[in-house]
Amino acid sequence: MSVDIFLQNVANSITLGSLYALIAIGYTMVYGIIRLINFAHADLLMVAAYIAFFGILIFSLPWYWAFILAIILTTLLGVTIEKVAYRPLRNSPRISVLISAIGVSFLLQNVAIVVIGARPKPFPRPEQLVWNINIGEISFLSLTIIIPIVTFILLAVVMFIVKKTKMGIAMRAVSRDFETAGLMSVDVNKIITLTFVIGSALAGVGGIMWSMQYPQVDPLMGLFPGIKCFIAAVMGGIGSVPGAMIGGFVLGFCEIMIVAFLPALSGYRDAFAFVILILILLFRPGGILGENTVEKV
Amino acid sequence: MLKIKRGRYITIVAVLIALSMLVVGCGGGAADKGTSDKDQAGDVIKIGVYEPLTGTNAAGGQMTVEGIKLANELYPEVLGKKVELVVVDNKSEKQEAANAVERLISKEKANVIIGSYGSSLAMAGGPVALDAEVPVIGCSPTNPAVTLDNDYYFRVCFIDPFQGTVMSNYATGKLGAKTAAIIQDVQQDYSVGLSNYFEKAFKATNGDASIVAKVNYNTGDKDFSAQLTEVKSKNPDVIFAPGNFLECGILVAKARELGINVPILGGDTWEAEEFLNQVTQYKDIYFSTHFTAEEPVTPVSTTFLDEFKKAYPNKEVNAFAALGFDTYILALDAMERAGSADSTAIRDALAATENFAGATGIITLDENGDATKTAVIKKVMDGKFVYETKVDPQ
Amino acid sequence: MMKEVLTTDHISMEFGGLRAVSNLHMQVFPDEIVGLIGPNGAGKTTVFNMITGVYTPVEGQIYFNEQNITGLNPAQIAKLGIARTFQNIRLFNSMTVLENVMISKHLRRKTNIIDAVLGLPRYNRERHEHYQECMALLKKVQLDDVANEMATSLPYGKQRRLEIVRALATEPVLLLLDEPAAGMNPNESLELMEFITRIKNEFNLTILMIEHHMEVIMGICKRIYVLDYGINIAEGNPREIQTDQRVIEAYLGVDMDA
Amino acid sequence: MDDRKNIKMVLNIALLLVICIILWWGQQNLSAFYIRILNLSAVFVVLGISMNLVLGFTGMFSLGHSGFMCIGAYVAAILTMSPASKEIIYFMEPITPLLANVQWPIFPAIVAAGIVSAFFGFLIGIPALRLRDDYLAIATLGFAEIIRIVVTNTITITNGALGLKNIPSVKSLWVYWGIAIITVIILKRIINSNWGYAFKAIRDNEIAAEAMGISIFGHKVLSFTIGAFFAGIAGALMAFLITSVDPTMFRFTFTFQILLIVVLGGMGSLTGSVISAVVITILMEVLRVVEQPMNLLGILQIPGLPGMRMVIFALGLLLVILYYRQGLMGTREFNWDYILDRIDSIRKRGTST
Repeated sequence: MSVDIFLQNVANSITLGSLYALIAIGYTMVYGIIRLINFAHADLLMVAAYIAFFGILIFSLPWYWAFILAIILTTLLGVTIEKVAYRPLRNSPRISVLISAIGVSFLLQNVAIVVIGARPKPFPRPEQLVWNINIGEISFLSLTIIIPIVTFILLAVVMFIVKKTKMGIAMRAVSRDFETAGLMSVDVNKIITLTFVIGSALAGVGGIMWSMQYPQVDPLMGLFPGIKCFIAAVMGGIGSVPGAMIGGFVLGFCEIMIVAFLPALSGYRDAFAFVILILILLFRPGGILGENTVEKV
Repeated sequence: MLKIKRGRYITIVAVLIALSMLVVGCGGGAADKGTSDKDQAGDVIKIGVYEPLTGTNAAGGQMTVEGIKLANELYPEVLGKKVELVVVDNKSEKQEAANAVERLISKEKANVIIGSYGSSLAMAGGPVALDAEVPVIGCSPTNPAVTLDNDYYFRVCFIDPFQGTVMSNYATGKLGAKTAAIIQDVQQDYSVGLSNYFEKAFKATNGDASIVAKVNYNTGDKDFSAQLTEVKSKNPDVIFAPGNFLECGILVAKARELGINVPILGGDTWEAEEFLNQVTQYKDIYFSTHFTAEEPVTPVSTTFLDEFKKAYPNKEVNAFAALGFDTYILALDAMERAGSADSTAIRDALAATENFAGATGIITLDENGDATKTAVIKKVMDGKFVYETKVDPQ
Repeated sequence: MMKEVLTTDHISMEFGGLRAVSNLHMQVFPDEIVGLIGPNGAGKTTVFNMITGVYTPVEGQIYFNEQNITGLNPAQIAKLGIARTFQNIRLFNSMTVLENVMISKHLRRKTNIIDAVLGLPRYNRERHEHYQECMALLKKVQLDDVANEMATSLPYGKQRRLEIVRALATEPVLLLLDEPAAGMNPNESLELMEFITRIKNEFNLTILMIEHHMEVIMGICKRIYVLDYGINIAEGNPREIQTDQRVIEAYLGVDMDA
Repeated sequence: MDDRKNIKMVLNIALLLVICIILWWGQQNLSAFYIRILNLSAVFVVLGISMNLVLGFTGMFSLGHSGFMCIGAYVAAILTMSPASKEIIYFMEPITPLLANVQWPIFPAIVAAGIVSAFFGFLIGIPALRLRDDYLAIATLGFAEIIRIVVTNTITITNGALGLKNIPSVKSLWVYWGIAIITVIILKRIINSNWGYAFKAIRDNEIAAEAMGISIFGHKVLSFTIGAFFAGIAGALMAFLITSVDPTMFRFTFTFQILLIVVLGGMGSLTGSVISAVVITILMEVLRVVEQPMNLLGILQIPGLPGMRMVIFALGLLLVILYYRQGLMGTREFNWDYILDRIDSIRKRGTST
């Protein structure tokens, strides 16, 4: 494989990886706090994309306003979902919460189908953000640079909140154990809401970035990135924010490189992601960065 | 306390929504009853339509139904009876498709059935119709297996072997390609089948080494950069990438972004605005299809065009609408020729179809019930689908 | 000299570098009642968890009837004849009292699931035997009248008793009781003491029990081991323990009846 | 007590008889459409209760059901298709000579389908069942997708994306409901046996269960394998019902439909799953009217809303899980004792007054 082709693959990996990372951070935030695979997270991507879409095309807002609006509304939706569908089940078996999450995701998708229609729509890329870059034989979109930057900034912000602020400390307390956190006069509900605010906002950004990279929005668009990014989060060590970042990039690189080096196996690409997931779950449940805990009787 | 209240409130709202839906549903049910009582009297002829209106194939299904409805408005009567269209969604799922056909036959008592976009769906519906001996006319399922040993399945479109060969010949002849790369969706029978026929034909003319790369992706994938980079590294003269417009739109656009400027070829599924929207600013994108507005092949074509423009002023004329249109008028024509709405009679009439002038061209059904007819090749230019040439069956 | 039923040969357990139990050497002889006491967090339950195979000791071996059982899983150990109860009651909440006890017969089964599906006579016979045995057990402990109640519907005291019966149903040689008297008032725990001695004799069991209620321990235990911060600071008969300086220090400031 | 036993046996036989009569009547008088819907619901009954065994009774959140269905469907299809049609269908790459000429009758094929997918269930269970809750869920979901993708890519065996058609068609209510009823009986026996107790014990409290000598892992694998077995059988039935299969049928989203059945019916109740399987399958069809364009009393015209059905089901799932967690039946089962007690009490009241 020639050098520039390899570099091209690297560029591709960075694009894909940073997208995975961005969305995975949202997953890991929520999971870290309430130990729930938020299936609805994937559909928040879709919602954000549609809001931005309508904002730009129907209400002809400037793209930045549309994006901000999308992020805000997605955040609100995310918080509402938590209040309505997860909070009532806080003290019931985890299976119920998980089912509830699946139900929400199921609902969002189908409501979107009914209201907006199943046919995909082209996502308007603001040309201020998206242009082609050619370096010799290698060519990629400006997004290949923008998305990682956004991802890193958001990572930094989240890390700051979690590590430095009072909120963040409370968060980590809650993530250890609701009751004790409650006893330590931490308002668990408030913290969880905050978590969902951050998580959903990230989903909003993720959805917008995703649909700028792959400019097509449809009601089921969340399905695949959703699962892939959860895998990324698990790989990195679910609950660990930098872990999600790393997991995202690792998955991105693996997915690109397997096709690059073994084109014959390109049909198995998605299976490959799951294989990684299962291996990680079995042999290093804590993921790359997470710590493995012993269960006490 | 307050939270509990809120919880209650939400339940109530949700329940109300659900109830209202159900009520509406029943209302609709009542309305349906009304009509179905009427047809016991036998003064309507029912044409059942099963198409994917939701799910992965939604776009194709909806375009087809537009064409069918248009034809129905134009020709609402046959044998002096009113024609009633019964359209059911098959959700792009096989078991739903089978149910849908069974419903149309034994519940709605459809005399003839139209559908379905998506060969696998058609294959799910086919056997049901065969058992009940009700003829089905496919608009756009191009997989040869659909009509295979099923005497009650017909179609007004050409089939993949032909389509694949046509594109291969076009690539070699018109585009002077010596080498080609194939990018296929391993989960779509359509994509895999078409690639296969293209490959055969292309190798036949240009030698076994002429296919320089063959890479796969899965339905629902959004990132094709790796596959395309692989193809780029082999720099072929053309790329053949048949598949869903959903994936292909992004795929083709991405190819151009990656600086792959060789012609990219595809199949009839590309004729959808979803696809066009993705590739408006690019060129050298060719695909085979069933119909063109530029070259009305028959007088029917012109009527279809005018009527479509009238009915859907802000929509692009597309092949699937045209095919839908044709299936409907062919069904009516068959009934006229049979002189009755009896299913077996219609079936025989359909089997005997020769030189039937449809919007998409002259249709003659062979012993399999497949149409042998002209393929049209279109290309993307200045953000529009532009007629390139047409290829007659030899 | 009689052969010991249980020997923990200098076992230790760690959690993330923290030593919960270190170098405990403990012996239990046939039909003794041995007590294991110590302040909260002294690692008593950890010892039980090691004996029953929930944890594998980081050092040392555990012998049961001279068989090395270190590293076996709890199910295997239960089959060998060690049964236990839990500090925080762990009943099967969705099941009736009878069913809770029937579960314990599962490990003594001789038939397989195919027999069950086909409803072969040998399965039905076995099943009936188990039923009889369990009802008999429940009768012995005056729980037969509530056999078909939900386990969770029982009052606290009876739940404790049920947990013991469930353990007995596995036909154990050695019974480990983890704070059986927890949350009981003096005369309840008096009853309990009688109950324990009774079942001990009736099923000729050897019993190792963790308990905070000193009167219970001192009342029925032949020998006592005292743990403090995972270290065995004393062992001997009740009188020796009560007068042992280290024990008193360990418990200093801790209410003896806590 | 003993006469109560006899009464119950009589009642059970009577019930079976009644069912047989209904089936016989249905086979004679129902239209092909209703028969198809009933058969489909039988398939979902098998799916529902087998998933309930794993999810409801053993408390393992496995989302792998669609994968095992996929295996079952393909095994049954390949074993029963005629060599001739195999020739035609595998037009891209010929089928491996090993399978080219096999053609089994329906029932052995169904059993084989069950056994093969049980085998895979066993293989997958051994690693996967070390995991819990949502990790188990995502891992099993992963395995299901892997199965599907492998099936898509092993063209010489499965014909890949082109799928299989000309699978012998089975229409008789007897076959589908017969198998459904047998499945119910088998699972009911399992659940009322020691093994059933053991499963529930594991669900209720793993640590206690293990301390009582129940080997957790062994029983989990057992339950999972049984679940896979019946999922495979359901897959086979599905293949004979539709007479053509392809990998896209078995997306993990399909598992969610089964989950819907289990949850609405009540996790831990076979009766519930049976009822909700039938009801939901029928509703799927009945609610089509919601998607048809319709006019309310001729006043206002409502355009067709494709997708409305799924919205209703999604709402249903949410409402149940949020406000009525036990679902239709909770963990209760249909049993004669309850009914007989009722009758007795009524009689008593009758006599007392």
